[in-house]
Amino acid sequence: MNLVIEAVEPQPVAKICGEPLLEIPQDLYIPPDALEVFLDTFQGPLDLLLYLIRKHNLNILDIPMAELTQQYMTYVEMMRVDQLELAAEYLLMTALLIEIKSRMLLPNPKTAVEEEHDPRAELVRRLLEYEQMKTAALRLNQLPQAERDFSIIQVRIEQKRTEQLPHINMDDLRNAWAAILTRAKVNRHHHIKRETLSVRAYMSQVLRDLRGLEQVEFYDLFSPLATVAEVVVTFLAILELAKELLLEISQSPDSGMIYVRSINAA
Amino acid sequence: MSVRSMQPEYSQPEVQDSLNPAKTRQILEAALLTAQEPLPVSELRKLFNDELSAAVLANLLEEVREQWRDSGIELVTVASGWRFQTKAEVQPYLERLTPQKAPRYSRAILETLAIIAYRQPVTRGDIEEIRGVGVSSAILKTLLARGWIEAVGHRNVPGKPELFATTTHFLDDLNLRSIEELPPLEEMKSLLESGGENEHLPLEQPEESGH
Amino acid sequence: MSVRSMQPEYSQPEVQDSLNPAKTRQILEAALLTAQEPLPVSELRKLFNDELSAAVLANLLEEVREQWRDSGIELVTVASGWRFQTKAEVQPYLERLTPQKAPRYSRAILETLAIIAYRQPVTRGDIEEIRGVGVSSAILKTLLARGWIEAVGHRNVPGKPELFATTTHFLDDLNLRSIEELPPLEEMKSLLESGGENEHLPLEQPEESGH
Repeated sequence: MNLVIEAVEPQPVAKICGEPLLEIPQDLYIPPDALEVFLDTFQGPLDLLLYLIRKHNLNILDIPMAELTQQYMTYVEMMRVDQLELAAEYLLMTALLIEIKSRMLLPNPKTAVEEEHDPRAELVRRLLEYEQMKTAALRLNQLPQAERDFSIIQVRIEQKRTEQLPHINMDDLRNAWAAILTRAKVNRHHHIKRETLSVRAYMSQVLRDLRGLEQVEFYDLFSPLATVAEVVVTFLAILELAKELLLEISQSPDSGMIYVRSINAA
Repeated sequence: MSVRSMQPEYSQPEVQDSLNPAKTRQILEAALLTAQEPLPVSELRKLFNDELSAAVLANLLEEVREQWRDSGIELVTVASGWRFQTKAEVQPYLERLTPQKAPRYSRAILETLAIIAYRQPVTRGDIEEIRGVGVSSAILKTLLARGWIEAVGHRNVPGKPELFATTTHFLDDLNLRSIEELPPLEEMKSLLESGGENEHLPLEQPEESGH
Repeated sequence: MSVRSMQPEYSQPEVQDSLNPAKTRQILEAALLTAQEPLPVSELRKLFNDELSAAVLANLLEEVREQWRDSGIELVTVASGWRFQTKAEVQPYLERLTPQKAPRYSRAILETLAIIAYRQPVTRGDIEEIRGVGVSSAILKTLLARGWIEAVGHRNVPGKPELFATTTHFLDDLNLRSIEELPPLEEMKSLLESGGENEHLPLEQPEESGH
């Protein structure tokens, strides 16, 4: 029921507030004032048992059960104040160990079924699994970790977003036009003239050509590279523009030259 | 598995304080690239336990700035200190990673545009006549600003109203080679008159003689 | 109603798409330096309107990585993509600027994390079963808040306990590309015949059996 100084291994078991703890609970007994240390050092009964087995080559079979139970009960009592759950877990472990011990002590009936059911097997499996995870946790903690071991770079994006303009496609125009037509059909008084689009486009083009000029000679409005169809459409566009009073066509009485003049230039 | 073997943590490299200029620049650079806020020189000096003077740091910062000159990121000084930021030239590319929902034009704008496209050249009065409602200046301004329409002349009537037409830029933006590539009006009329929405009807529909 | 095939939507005119390799690297670099999260190649391709193949980008990324080799920062691949981060060697200096240190996790948290990582998906009960002690809500909350674990479902048993798994963010934060890159689980030494097999311990131990 005492703490024993380990002479063989002078390395500290754990550090408490920077002070090395050289003493280990060799017989599972933890004195009251070391309770906190005990709770800090071990994660639970599995951890403690694992420690005892690995550290002291303790055979599960050879754990002194009566003494152990008594000692466990003592600190279970102490833990009950604010570590009730943990106390229960240690208690459970004690019960388990006692159960194993007692089963091992019973005469072995030597049946096949019993052989497969070594009472220690389940505890050993749990201890090994826990030990494996405990080791894995250690390895995990050794991996480089963001913020602790390196920082992630994020440079500021300075500019505000460029404003995005709406996109449209032909369908949008088609639908818009269809909507206008539908309304026009309802209001019969709106008559929409039928004309080939190319004439309208050429009308705009002729106006552009005239922009800023006093007047242009009629023939100059026709591109020398124009196809017959283009010449016809251009001609129609000029006539349409004249009809809509958008330009004036005049002929010089002297030369017979025909001039085209944009109205707004006047 | 002893208890104490749980203690060691990932071993951090020791800070060794004999730094050559290259290493110093590296640390400065790393600090500026990871900082959330601009870092004043006083703060940057802490990186080196205040062992480097402000003047030395200023020189090093200039060197860092120089080194980054040919990249998409630049080191700048703002009121509260030094920081890295993107250059304007990479901005359009970076925006592709966070696409915005495309804004849409109102029906009024689309109809106005359709009328100008199909009936050009037209005055504002023409558009109002066809749409049956007034056309706000804002609508025309939007289309003018976008470079999709332009004034190509004036009609010789009182007030000399401007005549609007679509531009080459408009054709480019719609991937059209010429205005004739817009859906022809006749077809739409026939569709409308054949009962409206049935888009699968063949083209040989009753005449549009009514119009 | 398709008179002719609809043209593709118009593409942003601001970006001029004939890029030389140097400019391409600059854009890649700027995107990676400014990104909030690691960028997968699929995302990086968007920078160039998907005009560069994944293979071409992989080459460019390798070049960028190479260019930064001698600096305080490095380009790495993690689970969710590529990112720049500082090298471990400069971290001690950067810590001088930040008063609060990154969290160091307790054994209880680390063991819980390890069990979730290696045994996922697991319930709180599974974790308690393995550790042999209760798992406090605070432990799970810490890991959830860090974004390292998440609830991925419920086990179909009474009480429908939540099932926890690790996240991509966890892999990212540990510089891992996949869960398979975690350190492999170690085979533990047998416990039952410990006297005979434990070669690390001196032979004069058996005394303890006298208890």
